[in-house]
Amino acid sequence: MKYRVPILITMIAGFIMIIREFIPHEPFDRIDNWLQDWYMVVAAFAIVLGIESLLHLHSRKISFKRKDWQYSVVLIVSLLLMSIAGIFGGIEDKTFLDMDNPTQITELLATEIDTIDGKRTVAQMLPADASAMSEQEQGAYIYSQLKTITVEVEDKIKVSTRHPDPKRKYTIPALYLDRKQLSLKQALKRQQIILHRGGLGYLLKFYLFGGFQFSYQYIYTSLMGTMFSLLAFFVASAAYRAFKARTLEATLLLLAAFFVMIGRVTFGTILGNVIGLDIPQITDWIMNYPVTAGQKAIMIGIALGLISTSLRIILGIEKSYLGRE
Amino acid sequence: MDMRRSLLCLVLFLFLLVPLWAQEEAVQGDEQTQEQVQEETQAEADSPPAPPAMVAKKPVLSPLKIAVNDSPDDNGKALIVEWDHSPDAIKHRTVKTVDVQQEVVNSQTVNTVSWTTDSLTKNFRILGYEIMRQAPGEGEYNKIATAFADQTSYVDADIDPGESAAYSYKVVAHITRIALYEILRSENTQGPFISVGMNPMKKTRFTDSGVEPGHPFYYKVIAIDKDGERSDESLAPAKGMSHAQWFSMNKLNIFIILGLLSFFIIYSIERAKKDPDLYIRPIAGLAAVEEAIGRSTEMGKPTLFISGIMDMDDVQTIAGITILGQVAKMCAEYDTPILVPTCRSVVMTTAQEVVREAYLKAGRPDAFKQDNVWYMTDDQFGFAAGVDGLILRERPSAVFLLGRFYAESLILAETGNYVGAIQIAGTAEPSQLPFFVTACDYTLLGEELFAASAYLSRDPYEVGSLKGQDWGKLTIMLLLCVLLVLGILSFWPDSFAFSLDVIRFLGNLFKI
Amino acid sequence: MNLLDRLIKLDRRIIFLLIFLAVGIPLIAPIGLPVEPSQPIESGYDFIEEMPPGSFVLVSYDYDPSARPELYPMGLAIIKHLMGRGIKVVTMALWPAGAKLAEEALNESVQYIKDTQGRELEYGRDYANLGFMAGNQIVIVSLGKSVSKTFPNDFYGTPIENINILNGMKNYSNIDLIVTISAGDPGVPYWVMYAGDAYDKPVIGGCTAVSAPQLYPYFANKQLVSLIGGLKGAAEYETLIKAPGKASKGMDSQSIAHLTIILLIIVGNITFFLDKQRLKRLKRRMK
Amino acid sequence: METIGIWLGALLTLCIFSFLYKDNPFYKFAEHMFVGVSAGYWMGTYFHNTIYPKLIGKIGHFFWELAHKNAMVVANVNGETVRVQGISFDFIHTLEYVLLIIPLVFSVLMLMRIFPRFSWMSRYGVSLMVGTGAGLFLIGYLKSNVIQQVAGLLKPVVEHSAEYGTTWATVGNLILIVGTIAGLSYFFFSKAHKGAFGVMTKVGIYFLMVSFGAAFGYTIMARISLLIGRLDFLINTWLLGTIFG
Repeated sequence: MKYRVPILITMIAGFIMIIREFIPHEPFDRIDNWLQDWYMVVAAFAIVLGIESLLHLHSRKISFKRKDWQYSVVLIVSLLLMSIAGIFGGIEDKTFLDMDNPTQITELLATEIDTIDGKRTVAQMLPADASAMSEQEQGAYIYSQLKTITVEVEDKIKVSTRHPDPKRKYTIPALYLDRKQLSLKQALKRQQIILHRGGLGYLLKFYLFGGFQFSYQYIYTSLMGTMFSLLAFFVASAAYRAFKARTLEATLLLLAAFFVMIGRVTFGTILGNVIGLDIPQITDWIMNYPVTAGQKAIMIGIALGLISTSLRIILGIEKSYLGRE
Repeated sequence: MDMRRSLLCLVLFLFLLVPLWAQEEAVQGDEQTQEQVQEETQAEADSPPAPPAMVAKKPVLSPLKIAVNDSPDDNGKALIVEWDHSPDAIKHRTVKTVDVQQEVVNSQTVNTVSWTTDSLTKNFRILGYEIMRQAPGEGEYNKIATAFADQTSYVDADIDPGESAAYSYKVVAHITRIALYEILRSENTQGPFISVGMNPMKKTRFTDSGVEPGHPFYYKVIAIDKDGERSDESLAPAKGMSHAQWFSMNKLNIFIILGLLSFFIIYSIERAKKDPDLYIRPIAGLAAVEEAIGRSTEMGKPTLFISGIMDMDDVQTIAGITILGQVAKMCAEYDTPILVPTCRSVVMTTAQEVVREAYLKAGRPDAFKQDNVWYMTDDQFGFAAGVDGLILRERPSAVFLLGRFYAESLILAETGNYVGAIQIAGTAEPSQLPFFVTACDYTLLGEELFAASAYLSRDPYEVGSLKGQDWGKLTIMLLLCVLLVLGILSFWPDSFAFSLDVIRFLGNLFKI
Repeated sequence: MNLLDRLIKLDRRIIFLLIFLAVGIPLIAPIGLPVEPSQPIESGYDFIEEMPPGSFVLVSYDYDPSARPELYPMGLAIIKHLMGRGIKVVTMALWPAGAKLAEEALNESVQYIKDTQGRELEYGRDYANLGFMAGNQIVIVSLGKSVSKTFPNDFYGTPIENINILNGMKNYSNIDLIVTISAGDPGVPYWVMYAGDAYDKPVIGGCTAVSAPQLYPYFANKQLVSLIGGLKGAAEYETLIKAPGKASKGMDSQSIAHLTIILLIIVGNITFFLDKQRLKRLKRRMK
Repeated sequence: METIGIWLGALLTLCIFSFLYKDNPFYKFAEHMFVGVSAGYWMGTYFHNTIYPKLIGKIGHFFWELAHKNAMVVANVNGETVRVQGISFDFIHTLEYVLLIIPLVFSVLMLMRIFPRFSWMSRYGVSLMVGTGAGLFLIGYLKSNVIQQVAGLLKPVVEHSAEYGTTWATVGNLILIVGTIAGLSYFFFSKAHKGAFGVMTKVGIYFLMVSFGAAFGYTIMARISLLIGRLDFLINTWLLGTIFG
């Protein structure tokens, strides 16, 4: 139960993934999607364990006041804020419209809503004397009518098209339509437009989503981009240290890097014109032939190693991932 | 026990081959039925069409010959409908009002042919013109040029100036009534037929991907003219049936190569069990593992192990985890703490299990600290930032980077180098190897990562599978040697014409 | 401690400072070095030049903001080129953050076309953004079956049936070219494997300069129509479409930074040899 | 709000850059913040991109479809009005829903790890991942890294290249084949790298080194452009945009 069953699961999953490559027949044509969906769900659930581990580690650091515990507070706070904002605020792009804001009302009035008989604008749902109303009043009206105005929206249902008469079976590529009555609020929400007029729930969602967007856009992206850009410095320091002609291998490493570096920038073209060599073309040739040869050898070797490891896993020989040899 | 495993493979192999034959029979049967239907359609077409009703405009004619074929290797999800053009599709008509004028352009005498096409454009669309000429002394009209649909004149410069008046011209218009073809489908011969698609006039092939395998479908193709008038729908339909295949024939070569490689590996494993003392060449990085951990112990510093940044579905992560088991065991024996921050939660749970087992095997389960194996973040650079901070603060004296790495490889390796740790790295991600090679003390290049656990454990199964890999490499190398010889022979194409054919043949074997 | 010793034990922070200056200074004061298009980029340009107006091109944004500086300019240049030729552009993303970048590039290109050609392009008629879909290679495969089933809604949540341009684009059979701009997995290899090879569609790959050598075999094997690597590729493309942008500007910084690293390597090797000579001398003296 | 964001982004950028000088409180702050924010981000992403659409949403959809099981749908087929029963649960369709139980069970087992007594249950989920991944990688790498790469070599050696000319292209092709053979020989594990074979492996390692060097040189470009992006943000967006605006 503790080892046999997991090995069996591995074997079955692996075999299915291999044979489905050769079997176009259903259900094998979609079973790979199923399996991948399943394990992605399992892996996604597992992040709970990860977060738990992180919280556990850092909360202990804080409670024992270990060195640098203050930074653990930063970590835990940013983790909690970001995950709450992400889960409850949602990560899809949304439009929040404040009903008390005149410019946003204008924006909303121009919004088209898809209904079964074509498109309608929000403006068409206002009462006849709406033109006399101020924008704030229009907003108040729309907001008060949010739940009472219903619109018909298209809702696609997956239908297996069996005709009532079993002898006449249609298979029609187009899907059938269902008309669904929705309140305006729901209809707009489908288009990721969220209207609010100070309600607590909306405000919460607004700030959570806004907070998520803000931290994603300014904090997360900046940190990620900067961390990535550190490589520019590290590449230079690694090059200075390692590219020395100590041995023949190191010299080849150095020369190839040198040539390609020159060939990759404008400077190479200029230098080439001076000494009468087409340096970018030489670089291209090096990349095309000797470099490709090395790459191919590595790629083929990797694939063979990977295939044999995969095979050992699928046949149940390799059990190290279960902690067994 | 393990002989049985290989037998199982063999049986599965054979099991897959069985439907292969069955399928071929099915395809043959299918072709017969299609031919029959085509004959029926043909018979219908040969009989004279009903006399047209007394209307000003003649009805549009449908395409007569329709063929429906199964499209291969798609699980019977599509049928290909092909047809010959409707008799109305392309017609030739001689333009009546043709005017020829003799002119002198740039001191050269030319004939300018111009025409008007009022009567033609009413029901038809013009595709283009053909200009024909009868020169003096020639008995018949010869085609001399083609013109676009919007052209109304042509300048003929290839004439004898003295006899320019003796040339006569004819202009033939290529016209069509058809604007579209519509493809109709039904599940029985009587209908109702529903539209499954439209084709522009020039395309006479349509792939219908809305069918189900194993059911007969009947197709009609009707022509529609530019006024929207549809051709006769009463012609007999063409029948077609798609089949869901149980084996993709176009992947047979992949299947055979996979079988061959699997055979090499499984056979070598079986051999290794009988003769466990197989030679493995030294791998520098792995010989240094013990030294690195020993140094950590001397300096009283921890060892850091990172198994890449991908999840457990990645085979490289598994290779890294396998080595982690052996490294952790050594650490337990040397009584050196091992730190394993992970980038994925599932990797964390697995690594905890593996390290715990390793401590258990080393006889020191009490020394295992679960908190030393922890999750950091799923984010590539967040992880790099965290590990960098960790390296700077903990100053490990041995760093292992084994698994799949991307751009963060150099960030980690340079920081490790900065604190003076012995670094043993390995990845099968080709783009990151250069960075490990320049920044680390030892690097396991590509395949060596997968060989590492065999090298460390000397387990006959693993060593055997290494041998199987070598067989695979040898086969490829021999193939390339043959290619090399053939390539050199092809320098003399006159004497060794066969060499190019052989290369082409080999290339086709590897075509996907 | 003399100069040689100092160079041998060069503090890496000095290297960092040099790189910082080499990149930063040209950004403030551009130099304007010339750019010469190379063959892999020209072949992509020529391919698009030969496409008839009205063709459909799928552009997949498979990267996130971390690779933006390197990859954004090339996507922009290609979309400008496609739109300028009257080709219909549909973008999508296999990376979550890609859809937003695609939107930005589309808007910028529309503005560019308006400024240069005076044509107003309309969303839904001339271009569309399908947004992000999770599933990596599975998305690529299922696009071959049906675009509308893979992407039921576009980036803005509009059902796909309501977007004009997508009614003419059912699956790969209506797509004339695939452009993928990727910073890793899922990216160019997946598109080549699952769309290029499986459906026989021409693919143009844009990638970071790092992955370019690794992806080069795909170009050599003609599995890619064109391989545009990094900022230089983008700068070359910008030169070809005669719309110099950020990439061309960045190339100045590139050249200077490269020169700095080259000089560093040369200095490193000279010190290495001098040090070796000195060691030999010392040994001789010891004897 | 945008100005605050830019300031925040710029300050965090500087915090990370300060790491290049040495470890310091600013870097520690940014680092811990980064780990926290990114872990939270991924949690949200996993929930909205995987757990919801692939499990919870599907279960919800199942009940919705169940409710519409008997609904009649009216459709217009080629001018003929057809009434069709709403949703029919045919075999595959039903199976798809029934099988949702698998990820559900595996996920619950995965979470059992929280209880040390049942922590072994998490192996089930791990083995599902491992098995699926192994099968997928096996086929994928076989196709793209073995068959495709070998197929790329199997072409006539004499090549008339417009770029390099026939001679250089042909020489290149020969080098390509020889280099691949030599490179592969380096990865031989069961034979000692001695004698003639040793020479071959030596040549192989030279090819690998050239390829690494070239890849390194090629990469520098990309890394510099990342720095350009960051400095561009600092100079143009932050300094010029907000301070000297």
